[in-house]
Amino acid sequence: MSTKIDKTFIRPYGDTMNDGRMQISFSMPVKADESGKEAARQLLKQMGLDEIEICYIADLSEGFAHIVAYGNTSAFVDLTKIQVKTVDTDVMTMEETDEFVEQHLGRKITIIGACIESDAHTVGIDAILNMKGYNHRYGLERYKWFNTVNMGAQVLSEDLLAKAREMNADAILVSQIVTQKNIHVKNLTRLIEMAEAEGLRDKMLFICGGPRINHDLAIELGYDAGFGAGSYSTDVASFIVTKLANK
Amino acid sequence: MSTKIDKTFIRPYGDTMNDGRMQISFSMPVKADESGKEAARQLLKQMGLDEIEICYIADLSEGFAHIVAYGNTSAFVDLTKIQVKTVDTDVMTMEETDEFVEQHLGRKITIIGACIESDAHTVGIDAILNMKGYNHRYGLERYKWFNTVNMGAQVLSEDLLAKAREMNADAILVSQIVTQKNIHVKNLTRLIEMAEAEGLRDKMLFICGGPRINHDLAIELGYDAGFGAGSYSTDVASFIVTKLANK
Amino acid sequence: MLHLTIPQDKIDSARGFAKQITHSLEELLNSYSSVTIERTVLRLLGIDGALEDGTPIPNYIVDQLKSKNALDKGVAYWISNAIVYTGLSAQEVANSVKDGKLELTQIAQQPTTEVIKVMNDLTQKMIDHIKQQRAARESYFAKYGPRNTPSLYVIVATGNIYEDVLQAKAAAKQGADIIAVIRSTAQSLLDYVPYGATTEGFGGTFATQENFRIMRKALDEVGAEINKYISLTNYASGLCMPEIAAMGAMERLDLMLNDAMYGILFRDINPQRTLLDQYFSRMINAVAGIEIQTGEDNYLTTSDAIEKAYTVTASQLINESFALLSGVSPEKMGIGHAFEIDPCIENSFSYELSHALLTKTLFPHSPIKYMPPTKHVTGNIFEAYIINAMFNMVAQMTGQGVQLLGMLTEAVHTPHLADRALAIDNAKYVFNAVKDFSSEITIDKEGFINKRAEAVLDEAISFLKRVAEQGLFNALEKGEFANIKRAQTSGKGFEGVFRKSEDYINPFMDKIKQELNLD
Amino acid sequence: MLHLTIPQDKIDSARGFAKQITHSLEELLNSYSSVTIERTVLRLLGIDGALEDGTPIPNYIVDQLKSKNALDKGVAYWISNAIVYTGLSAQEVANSVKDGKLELTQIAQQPTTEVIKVMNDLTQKMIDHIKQQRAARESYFAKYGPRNTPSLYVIVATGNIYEDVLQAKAAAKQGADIIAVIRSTAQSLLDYVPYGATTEGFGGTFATQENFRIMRKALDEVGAEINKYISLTNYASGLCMPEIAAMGAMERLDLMLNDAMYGILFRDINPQRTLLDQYFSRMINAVAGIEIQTGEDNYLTTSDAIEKAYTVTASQLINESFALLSGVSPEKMGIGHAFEIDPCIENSFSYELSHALLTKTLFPHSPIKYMPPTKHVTGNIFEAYIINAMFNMVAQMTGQGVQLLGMLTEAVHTPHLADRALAIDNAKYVFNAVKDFSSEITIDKEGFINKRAEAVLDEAISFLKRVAEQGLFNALEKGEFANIKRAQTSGKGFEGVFRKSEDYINPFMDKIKQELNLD
Ligand code: B12
Ligand code: B12
Ligand SMILES: Cc1ncc(COP(=O)(O)O)c(C=O)c1O
Ligand SMILES: Cc1ncc(COP(=O)(O)O)c(C=O)c1O
Repeated sequence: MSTKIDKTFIRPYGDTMNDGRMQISFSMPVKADESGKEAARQLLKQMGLDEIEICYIADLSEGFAHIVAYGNTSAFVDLTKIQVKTVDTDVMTMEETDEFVEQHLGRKITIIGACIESDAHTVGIDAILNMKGYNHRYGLERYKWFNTVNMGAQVLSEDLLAKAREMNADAILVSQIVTQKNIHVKNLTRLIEMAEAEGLRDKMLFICGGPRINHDLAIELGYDAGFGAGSYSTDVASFIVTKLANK
Repeated sequence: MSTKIDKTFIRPYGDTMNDGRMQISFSMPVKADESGKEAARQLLKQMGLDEIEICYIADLSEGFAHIVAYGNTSAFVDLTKIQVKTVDTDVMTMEETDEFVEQHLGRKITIIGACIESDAHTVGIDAILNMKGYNHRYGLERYKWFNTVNMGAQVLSEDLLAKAREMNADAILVSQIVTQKNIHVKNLTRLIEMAEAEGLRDKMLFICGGPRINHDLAIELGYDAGFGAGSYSTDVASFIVTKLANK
Repeated sequence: MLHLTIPQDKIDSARGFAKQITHSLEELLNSYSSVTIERTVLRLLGIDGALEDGTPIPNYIVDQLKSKNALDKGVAYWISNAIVYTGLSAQEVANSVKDGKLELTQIAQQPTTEVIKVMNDLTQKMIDHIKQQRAARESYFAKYGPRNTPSLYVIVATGNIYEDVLQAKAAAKQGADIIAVIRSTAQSLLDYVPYGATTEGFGGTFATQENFRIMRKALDEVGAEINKYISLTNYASGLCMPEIAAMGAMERLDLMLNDAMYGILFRDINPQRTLLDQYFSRMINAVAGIEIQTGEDNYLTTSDAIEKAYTVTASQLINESFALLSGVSPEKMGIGHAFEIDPCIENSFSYELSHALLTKTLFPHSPIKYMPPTKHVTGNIFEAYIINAMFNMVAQMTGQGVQLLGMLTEAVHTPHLADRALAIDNAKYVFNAVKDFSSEITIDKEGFINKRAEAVLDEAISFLKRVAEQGLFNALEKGEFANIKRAQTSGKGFEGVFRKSEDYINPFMDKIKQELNLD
Repeated sequence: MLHLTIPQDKIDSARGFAKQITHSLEELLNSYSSVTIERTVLRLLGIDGALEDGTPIPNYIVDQLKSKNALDKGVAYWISNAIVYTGLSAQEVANSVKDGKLELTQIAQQPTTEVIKVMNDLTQKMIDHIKQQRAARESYFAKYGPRNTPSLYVIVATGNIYEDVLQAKAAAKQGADIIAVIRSTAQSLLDYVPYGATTEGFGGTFATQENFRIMRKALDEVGAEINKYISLTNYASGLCMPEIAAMGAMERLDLMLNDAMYGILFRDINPQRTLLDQYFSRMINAVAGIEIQTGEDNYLTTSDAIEKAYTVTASQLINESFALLSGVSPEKMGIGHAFEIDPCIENSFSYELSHALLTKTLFPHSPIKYMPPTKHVTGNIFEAYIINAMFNMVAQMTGQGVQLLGMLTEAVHTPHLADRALAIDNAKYVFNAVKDFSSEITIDKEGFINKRAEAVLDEAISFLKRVAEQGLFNALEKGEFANIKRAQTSGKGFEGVFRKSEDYINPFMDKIKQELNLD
């Protein structure tokens, strides 16, 4: 590249460093004509975009139009100031994890997983828990030193906590896939508040996951860790055993 | 729709009135990980977006990542304040136009077309001028009461103006397709300045066209009219004869 | 011509096992009824409305009769008896019950012939209304021309019926043939149908009769504007299957998602309850001329689409066989299938084509319902858009009947206005581009596509055979289906199943059977 | 197997007329040379550099010799004579000329054998270098494995060679097989090759030898990182055709856009000049093992792709015939074609498939160069993305050699970083999804696809026949090609064409002809 990147001043890159070029698509209650294009242009201008090009406008009928545009943003970010919390335990294979538990904990650990409250999407949590696993990583059920219970879909927080208490769980794994109207935040908050009220919060690890979950959000909600899209059983297993060993 | 649209306060519409939802895609010199997502989020936040969802991030290598995101803008537009200049002559068919010329002008009118300066894209101007026309509208060459000359590609402004003077043209049609680095603005400005210097500007209509041209821009650049993507011969022919008749 | 070469005896054998499976349930289907079936009868008699707390009147009445151990005669008798006694209309009787002014089981037994007459008149009246709706649909199609094949099917799912209307109208104008109002999630599990227009839902809009009416009206209006009949669909599924079917029949819905086994497997609804409910709901759909659609896609969103392809085939054959029992004609069976193979798989297109062709081969008269890629769709909206193009291509090439358009934002949110328009544009472009392509090509008999289809059928046959041998309930109990274990007497709604008494009457079932020439 | 059934005699007859057209030009090709050819000889002798004002030294020398009426002997003689006389190297001689210290025509005639020896040595040296580059390419392919089919070809076009490098490296890592550095617009019309690294261009980056070198180095580096040989291409086209070919040969470019007629028709370059230049440039490409690519897409970006399909076929056959005259082997002829049918056309996919198969049928050994949809691409980037998917599908199904990836932003801007990545992802997904699809299907001989291909060939045959009968120059003059009239003695660069004298020498052409076993 012709110039070295200045990490304190970063903009989108179209074909020249920091040109700020972005593609935007949206619909609006405007006519699919010059006036609609102008409305779109003004909106984008307000958002700090420049060199705005409305490259497509189509009538969606019922008074709406679909717009595709390009523009250059004047916003920028300072990469040196970006801080994100991420799970930073080393990832071990299933065999390594089992060995780790044997050596450092010397007892089977108990994991309870569930897709809680209104959410019925089990594919994600199953990918983490089921024998079969996901993308060539076996699920926690296959770990010799893990005692894994998968409670399935739409499990009420109270039922999950009751089970956890009954089985003296080491870690609770919660999945939340649906995010409409921030329902995942509501559900996850409900669980953690109940756990606190019942004095269970500090007795076990609380871990959540789902396509719109990240570690940052999980911490913010009071969980020990969060795992997003593309997580594997190995990631979460390594985290659990490392944390338990350090306790 | 559940609510009547308030034209003074319009936002993008995802699936609820004025939810402000937009899709954005861009690349940036960031890692395709949580830190990259966070950088993207901060950038979008600066642009006034809320409820930001980074739904895709992919490594483009060489230190770049591609990001697709959704977010809600707080910007809005007042549709009642939008003013755009548009060509407002009624559109006539070829036959009607010919008849109009016969009746109102009583003489053949002369049109000279060209794709000027560095631009070699003739398909657009040909669509307007050639016999064959475009999308079932014949080009101006087929109009009985028009005397049409198509000078082709990469015509220098000086040559175009010389021809116009020689033929005593009624209208000049200029095409500009390439817009990189605003070259079209530069070329169109050059032509109109030369025409003024030579005293030709008010002797004939100056009309421009191209995918990124609109009437507003044309007026701003000192032209009589501008025609954008999807224009037809009928649009421009009607404009020319109406203007000439009103002169 | 694109077609598979599959030995007919294999097809016959698969179908034979499916028939064996469903026909062994005839005793159940004839001897039992359910609370939903009775609520349906109430609705068909013309009873609607809800209590202050939202409990629908049909639920209130059925629950009351049940608590009096009077349900096994069937609600029709009690209502008709009350009508004869009071001289009120069915709705008035129901309102009186609701208001505590009338107790059905306390009313003296009226002369049987009079009761039967009232019952038959009301039945005939409703059947006439339903047939009138059917005729109306047919005359719309006659006037505007038949539905496109594949039809463009899009969903609206805002939760607010009025917002749904806006989006449905826009979609219709953009070219959609069928509008589906996606239900608020887990409506399957509600043992009642909510009442009235609704403006809040979760991931969808409640299926209510008023919502049906509002949308039907809007689509008829837009249809008149654009000279096209816009079909409407919803879900006759879950604990209220036949009730929703009845509402659809009354309000002229045109298609209904109506799977025989979905509730059992994917909603843990009691197997007997589900089978009884689907039996009656499908009869209603049949007499109303409503196209049913089955839900085989569900097998593939939870399991691997290649490995479990045979479960789709097996389910299709079972669904078909059940549908025949209810008098649904093959032309009205929208057998389900889905394009859910991992796009990273080599030759994924050939696999999909093979599976889609197998469905078409097995159900040549079916307006096959083809579900879009969803599971492997990621937040890369551009990638999603081209995978949807491949899906559209397979549909046009294999002559699928109803194309449930994939959304480029599948992994992000329920469809936005522009997403839907882009989906329609995608399908229109692809359908047109490959319009007659399949009529020009032939598939190698010894090639992968043909062999693959045959292999899937083979697997389905051995699966169906195993199920037929042990019986459907035992197979369900052992987790043969989708690896999910379901016991005959557990699951939601089992308490709503009851054995009919000797003098049980369901005048609608009787009448419809007659209409459809069943048994 | 997907293949057409076309009578072989039709194919032979088409090829026969093309041969007739090109072979009638042998007198021209043997008796004339051009200023570019001479500048090429200077470059091959090892002369490079530019004057203060940017005029390249090769231009300066040729212009000087021309002004002295000394060019018809060929530059090689004058330079070799000066070397013998001065004892300097070729570059030193050239520098002296530039500095006005030496006047080539003023130098006394040196002993012929010595002059010839110097000339032959320099020639051999350069040919050795070029063959070494060829061997290097071959050993890279041997080491890393052959190029993919279809190859993924993407362009970089920032105007700045360093920014191009960044984007080319990223593209290579994303999966591109071939990088094209698009030239600054209308470089075709420059009668010189700019000198040195350039950082400003218009719609592309100037083709200069230094830019070639910079990009080659970057791609070799990235190739070593990812264990893959990344091919590089540029345009040997316009007024400097053979010079650019020579630069490419020296700097190990791997492919060259190199059309026999493009300059004449689409750049109004004099026909004789163009044909002479392409003749020599293709010889250089041939000896360097560089794959040439032809530019038939240009016929379709200006005219209707269905109506004018036959012009593509005709041009392909003429290009092939000219290429054979220059010793290019069929495996190195990237015959051009384009996916440019209006997407609104019914069965557009079948049309495209038919045309693409026709090209493949006519040129079974060619690594066919397949150009993407451009003309009908609008600002709807989503639509563009799926049309590109269809294009990718046709390519994989018909076994095209080099896939010039379509960009979703084709109607908006020259490709951005993410656009290119999405284009690569698109191709990878589609190629993999339909990997072996075409091996399983057969086309109906009597169907539209086969008939359409035959019809296009028929039209091409009658067109070629007409051209053969009147001769190429007459046909050009009458506007037979692309409706554009070109006279034999007008057009740009005609002044640069000259008749060779009796004692004219071009040692490179002689040597290459020998190498390639020509005449
Ligand atoms: C399959 C599916 C279904 C199936 C679910 C079957 C099942 N048994 O799970 C069925 C058909 C039942 C279904 C129903 C519905 N669905 Co759904 N569904 C999907 C779909 C297509 C795929 C989800 C999936 O399986 N992904 C694959 C898995 C492997 O990925 P994952 O879940 O992200 O899991 C990974 C990570 O997130 C992480 N992870 C997840 N959980 C956990 C937990 C822990 C502890 C850890 C460590 C990691 C972890 O690890 C996993 C592996 O890497 C998505 C769209 C999509 N393409 O994403 C819509 C989607 C999620 N569904 C949606 C909706 C709206 C619904 C319904 C409400 C529709 C309706 N009105 O009926 C219902 C709701 C049901 C309910 N109550 O929850 C929306 C959600 C919108 C939103 N953002 O809120 C989506 C996005 C589709 C859409 N565009 O509308 N759905
Ligand atoms: C065909 C084409 C070419 C052909 C042109 C052949 C020819 N004889 O015209 C060739 C191959 C030669 C070519 C070359 C180049 N092209 Co070009 N080309 C295109 C392409 C694919 C289509 C343009 C087209 O014909 N559209 C169809 C016509 C009918 O539409 P239209 O031009 O918009 O015209 C309509 C209206 O705008 C209006 N109109 C237009 N003119 C006028 C005039 C008047 C008076 C009126 C009333 C109306 C009017 O009416 C017409 C009918 O509705 C576009 C991409 C695209 N899909 O748009 C790229 C594109 C325009 N080209 C581009 C580039 C960069 C180039 C080159 C610089 C590439 C290079 N490095 O060599 C060269 C430049 C040549 C030059 N000096 O101008 C870029 C421009 C980027 C930008 N925004 O600036 C584009 C967008 C492609 C891209 N993404 O990179 N190109
Ligand atoms: C057959 C069938 N019924 C119903 C539904 C959804 O409704 P619910 O969430 O109410 O079960 C689906 C969802 O895909 C289905 O396939
Ligand atoms: C054969 C050929 N040469 C050259 C070019 C472009 O180069 P220029 O603008 O310098 O003519 C093209 C463009 O498409 C082409 O097809």
